[in-house]
Amino acid sequence: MAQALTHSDPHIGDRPRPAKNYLNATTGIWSWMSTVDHKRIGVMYLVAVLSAFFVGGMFALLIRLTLLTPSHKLFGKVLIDADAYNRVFTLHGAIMVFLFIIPSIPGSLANFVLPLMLGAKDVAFPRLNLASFYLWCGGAALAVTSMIFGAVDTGWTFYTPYSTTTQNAVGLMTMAVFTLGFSSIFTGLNFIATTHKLRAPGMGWFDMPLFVWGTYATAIIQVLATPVLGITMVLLALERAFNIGIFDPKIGGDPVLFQHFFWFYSHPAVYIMIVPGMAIISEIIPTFSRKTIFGYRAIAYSSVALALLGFLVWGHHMFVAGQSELATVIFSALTFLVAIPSGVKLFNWLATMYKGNISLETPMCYAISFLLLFAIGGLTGIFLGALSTDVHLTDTYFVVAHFHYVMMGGTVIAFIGGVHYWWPKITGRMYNEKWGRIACALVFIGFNMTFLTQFFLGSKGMPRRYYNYLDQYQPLHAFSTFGSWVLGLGLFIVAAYLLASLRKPMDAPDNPWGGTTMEWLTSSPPIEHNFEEQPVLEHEPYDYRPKVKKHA
Amino acid sequence: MEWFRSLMLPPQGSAFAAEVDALYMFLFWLSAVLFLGIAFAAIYFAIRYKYVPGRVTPHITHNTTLEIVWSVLPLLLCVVIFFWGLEGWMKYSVAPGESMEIQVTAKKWIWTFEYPDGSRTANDIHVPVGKPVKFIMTSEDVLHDFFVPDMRVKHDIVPGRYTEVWFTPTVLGPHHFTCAEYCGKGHSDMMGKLTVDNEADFKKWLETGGDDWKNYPPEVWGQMQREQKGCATCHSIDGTRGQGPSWKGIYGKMETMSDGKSYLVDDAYLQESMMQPNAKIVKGFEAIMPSFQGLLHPQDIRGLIAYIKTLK
Amino acid sequence: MSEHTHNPKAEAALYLKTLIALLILTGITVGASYIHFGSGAANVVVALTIATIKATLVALIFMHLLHDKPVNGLIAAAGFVFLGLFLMFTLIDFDSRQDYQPRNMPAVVAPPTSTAPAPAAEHK
Amino acid sequence: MSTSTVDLQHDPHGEHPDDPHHQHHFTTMEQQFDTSKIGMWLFLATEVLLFGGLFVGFGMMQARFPEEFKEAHEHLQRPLGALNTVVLLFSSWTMVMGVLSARTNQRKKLVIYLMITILCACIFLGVKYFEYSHKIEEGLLPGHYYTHHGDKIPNTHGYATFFSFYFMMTGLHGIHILVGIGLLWWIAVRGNRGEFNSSYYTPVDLVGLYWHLVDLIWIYLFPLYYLIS
Ligand code: HEA
Ligand code: HEA
Ligand code: HEC
Ligand code: CUA
Ligand SMILES: [Cu+2]
Repeated sequence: MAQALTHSDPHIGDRPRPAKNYLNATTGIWSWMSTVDHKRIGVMYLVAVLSAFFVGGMFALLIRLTLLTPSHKLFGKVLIDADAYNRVFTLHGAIMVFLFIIPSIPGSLANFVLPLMLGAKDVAFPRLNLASFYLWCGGAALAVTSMIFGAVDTGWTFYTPYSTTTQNAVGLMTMAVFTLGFSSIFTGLNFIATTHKLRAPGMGWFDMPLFVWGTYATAIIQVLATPVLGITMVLLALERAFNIGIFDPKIGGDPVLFQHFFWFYSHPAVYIMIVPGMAIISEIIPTFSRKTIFGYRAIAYSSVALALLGFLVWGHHMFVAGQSELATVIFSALTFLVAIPSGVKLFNWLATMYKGNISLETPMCYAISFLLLFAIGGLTGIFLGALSTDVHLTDTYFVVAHFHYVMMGGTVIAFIGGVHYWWPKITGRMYNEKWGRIACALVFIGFNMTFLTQFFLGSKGMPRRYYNYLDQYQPLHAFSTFGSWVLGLGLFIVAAYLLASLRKPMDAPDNPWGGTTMEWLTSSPPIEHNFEEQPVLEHEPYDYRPKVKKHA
Repeated sequence: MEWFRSLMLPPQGSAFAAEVDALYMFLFWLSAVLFLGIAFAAIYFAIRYKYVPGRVTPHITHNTTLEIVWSVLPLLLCVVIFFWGLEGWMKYSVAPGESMEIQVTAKKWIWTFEYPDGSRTANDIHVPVGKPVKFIMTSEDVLHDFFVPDMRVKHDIVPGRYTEVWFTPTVLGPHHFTCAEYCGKGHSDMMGKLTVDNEADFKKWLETGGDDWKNYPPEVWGQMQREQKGCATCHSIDGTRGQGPSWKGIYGKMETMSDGKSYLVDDAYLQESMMQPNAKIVKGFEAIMPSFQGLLHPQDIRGLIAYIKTLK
Repeated sequence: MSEHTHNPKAEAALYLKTLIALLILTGITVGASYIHFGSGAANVVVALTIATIKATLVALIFMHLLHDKPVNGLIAAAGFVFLGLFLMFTLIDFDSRQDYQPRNMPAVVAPPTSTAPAPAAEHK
Repeated sequence: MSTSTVDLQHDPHGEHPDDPHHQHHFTTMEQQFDTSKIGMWLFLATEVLLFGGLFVGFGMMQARFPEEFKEAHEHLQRPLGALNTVVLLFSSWTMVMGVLSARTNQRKKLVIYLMITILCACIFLGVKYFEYSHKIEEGLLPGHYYTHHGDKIPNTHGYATFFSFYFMMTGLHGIHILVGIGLLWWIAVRGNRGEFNSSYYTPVDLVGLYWHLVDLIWIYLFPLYYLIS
């Protein structure tokens, strides 16, 4: 029996909703805690990373509030002192990176959707998947403990020798990061094995949805880069405990070597962040343009190219850090190479919209926001990759603005778009469309107010990680702080209507958007084993040509 | 376009600055064009191809020519940008042989500079206009970074090594420099003034420390020295204990030393505390205060003493 | 499972031969370490080359990569290739740093009073 | 995209529909085996990079302190290193023979080979214990625990750095050996119960891969620490 999936026919599979789905198949806390169902683990991850986002976001608002005026006063009282400020931005950065953005899309959405898209019943190693989630929890617990024991004031980059000499709970935080690293490795390992071996009968590599390609490329980085982060953290902890003499110059170590270790992971890690975001966009755009994706192979290859090229450019964080001139020049040259696959993707998405049949539902609004914000973030990366301009811009708010455009404006926007896109599938409920669009607009405006400003601050010479600043920067800082309130308001509205949608009865059709990938074939929410019958793929993905209805 | 550049970037204080700004502005306009193109396309398509129920979309899978064009064109642009950046970088990284060399020692959270003739300053540099100056920098504790926005130069300072940075100042007057590598609590206070003088003023400044002080009453000058010379990082004036004792109310009081003896805090004691801080260590503190011999000129010491007297 | 189709006897013989080869190579590398090949670097190259041959034997035969599905070999190779990249770029930096100081920082840092050590000598 | 369905009950490839080891989300046992193997190899790749970080650190510090490293390395005893190399290589062989035995349904042989492997691992650790205690006596310890006297170059941290790396790398390797002993014991017990046969021996195979990797890392540690001067 052939099933035609077109938007005019959104209630496809409108069979009676199965009484038992993955949410209510078993009940009780324990049935969740001990579950090996990728969908439940995905949901638990979603709750976990969004809580981390919330905490990180509160720290962010505190940063902005502190910088509202050069005196840091609010109603006549100094909000936080310099030491506290340093801890706050460190926690903000570390939480956002290690607890939120790296596990965000792979842990939650990919965990939920990837097996469904492949027509599989689960990921390759379900127990490892659960272990990965618990490692995340362990890492989070360690991070919280470190906050209680005086927090960490090193910046999320843990540069030595500051981090080896500061009197703080750095040891605990390094262990937290180490643990989170292994959580991420296990997720990636699982996805690679799943993609290789659990594709539905008939599904070749180039029949996979692009979301799977993106997740797969991400998993390569997770597996190959993260172990080095692990060993870096171990070395840092040992340096603090025993003075082993590798990073601290007082005892013969080399601080620049630490930076090599750190960025060997952390540059590829920025592609762990963005590639899954791009993967989501590659799903949303064809679905809401009701048109096949333009340049399927180019997009698939560019995901992998980003993953591999991402390993060759880490030295661009160290142009003025004391690495050799030769290394600096090589790294700068290689840095430009990553612009090409990113551009290819951007242009392909635009070409997909050309002559489409575009409806601006909330996920598509986020996708378009992504296109604009990522373009700005990526293009400002070029300013930083070019040698002479980076000398002036490095370690200023220009860098802060650059990475918020790619991380918040890129990944997080795509993530929120993805949450909306798959919300009906995950929860079985439709959210309020009107509020969805309003919130999206607020987020977009607030975000640009907050961070566009910071490009100007940085170009004018405002260094990052500054508690006190010269009066001349005050107006821009204040504007940025106002922006963060608009942004915060937008996100709170998102949280509010999404949570509100959970209270009404299940009303989502199986395929509300007319998607063409396999997750839309099963019921919303899916049954425990994903599909009633093993789906088999017969056509390429994103085929929006009208179907001739056959008779079964 | 000059007004536009100065809207975005700090004043140009060196020849190198113009170099950086040229690339910056090129990248700015390139990005603006690309961004507007992308934004226009996205929004135009969203409006032009607005959803109509039942409309069938064409099945366009790819277009090889188009894809090659938008891979190769950016690549070519990138090659240009790379070499442009490289050109500036070469100038930045190789100092001319005849530069004046200033030794920089960074430390939490104070800068000290030493001139070829041996005179030393803290958080305050004067340089002659039109002559290349090279800073040879090292750190005593953690990473710092010497950043002079107006000159568009910046370089990390690594403990255990010497790194350098240079520029040729072209614009007379005050500029500021600041620390751009995170170094702890006082990171954002680690800044100072760079003054570009003409040859004569520079010579005079080297000998006497300038005569700026004549414009201020001694206690005001002393207060300014506290900020400039970095006393403020360790000494509070409101009675709170910092790395060193607070200055509040110390004048005229009997201070107990770590060896148990007591001394009256008078002018001589204060002067000794600045020149040979380790001669007498105040009880309960460590001997971490650096000597300011050669850093404080007589008028500065007078000013500081006058200022401390006012702190009742 | 399908990858092992040949007979167990031949396989056992192959394993034994591999073990013998590995032991002989161990002997050679220990022996070579007592000979001086001109420069220290030459000795490193010899020792690491032999180690790499041994490692390849273990990977191909004991770990079955020779007859296994190619994807497993690819994964193993990727591990080493990316490690190689890490090593290579870091080495490029270390090798070409001009003021790279092989000694450690003086144990006692000079107080700012004493004239800072004159670095001019180390800078061309 | 259109889809059709396959009736799982009559899956033509389901060779072992009733095998107790068959997990529900795999269609065939072969698929399950291949998947486990990919997973294991990926894990081994992460191990390579984890150890690799230490190798890179060692290399860079060796470049920084060439003399000290050369002198410090004289404290390691070549014969002991060589002995351990031979022991580990031999254990690798017994391991691969164990896997072969499992695959050819030779239960007794499997257990014997595994026991010899475990024995070798213990000998290895015994030798290491001997070496470690020797180092500890002489004060050849990492970082600020380094108390050895009589080094040629005064006032340098290079010696302590050498021993930091020595203990970190052999220590991490030793931990892997310990874990390996546990794993070997576990499959020996299961093998003894007759759980493995030619159609299901995945755990033996995977533990084998792990054990060979531990060997492979030693193959590099040995020349780097004991031979190169
Ligand atoms: C999601 C995360 C993410 C992503 C995707 C990127 C993407 C890029 N980043 Fe960014 N970056 C960070 C996160 C990210 N970065 C973070 C967190 C930091 C700071 C860390 C810290 O210090 O705390 C940082 C810092 C950083 C630096 C160091 C700055 C400094 O400290 O001095 C540099 C320098 O080269 C850089 C460059 C780039 C480049 C070239 C890209 C490229 O991938 C961008 C490619 C995209 C485009 C170029 C746009 C689309 C392309 C076209 C429209 C085609 C046409 C283009 C041209 C002709 C140029 N980044
Ligand atoms: C993913 C990464 C990420 C994200 C999303 C953000 C988000 C934000 N960041 Fe941050 N930031 C970093 C990563 C990130 N940041 C890093 C790595 C650093 C460097 C740290 C260092 O120097 O060491 C940094 C540094 C940094 C600085 C510089 C500090 C300094 O150098 O002194 C500033 C200053 O303005 C800032 C601000 C903000 C703001 C206003 C947001 C806002 O976008 C936040 C908005 C979020 C909220 C207001 C929370 C609301 C959430 C909910 C209501 C729940 C949501 C629920 C659903 C959507 C369902 N960040
Ligand atoms: C790095 C920290 C530091 C800096 C910078 C510093 N001091 Fe001090 N100072 C100390 C410490 C610690 C003591 C107490 C120990 C001692 O007496 O040496 C001290 C003691 C003193 C005293 C004696 C105070 C008493 O109660 O008897 C005077 C006066 C003084 N400093 C003046 C100065 C002046 C003037 C400057 C700047 C030009 C300065 N200090 C900069 C750390 C510092
Ligand atoms: Cu010194 Cu920041
Ligand atoms: Cu980067």
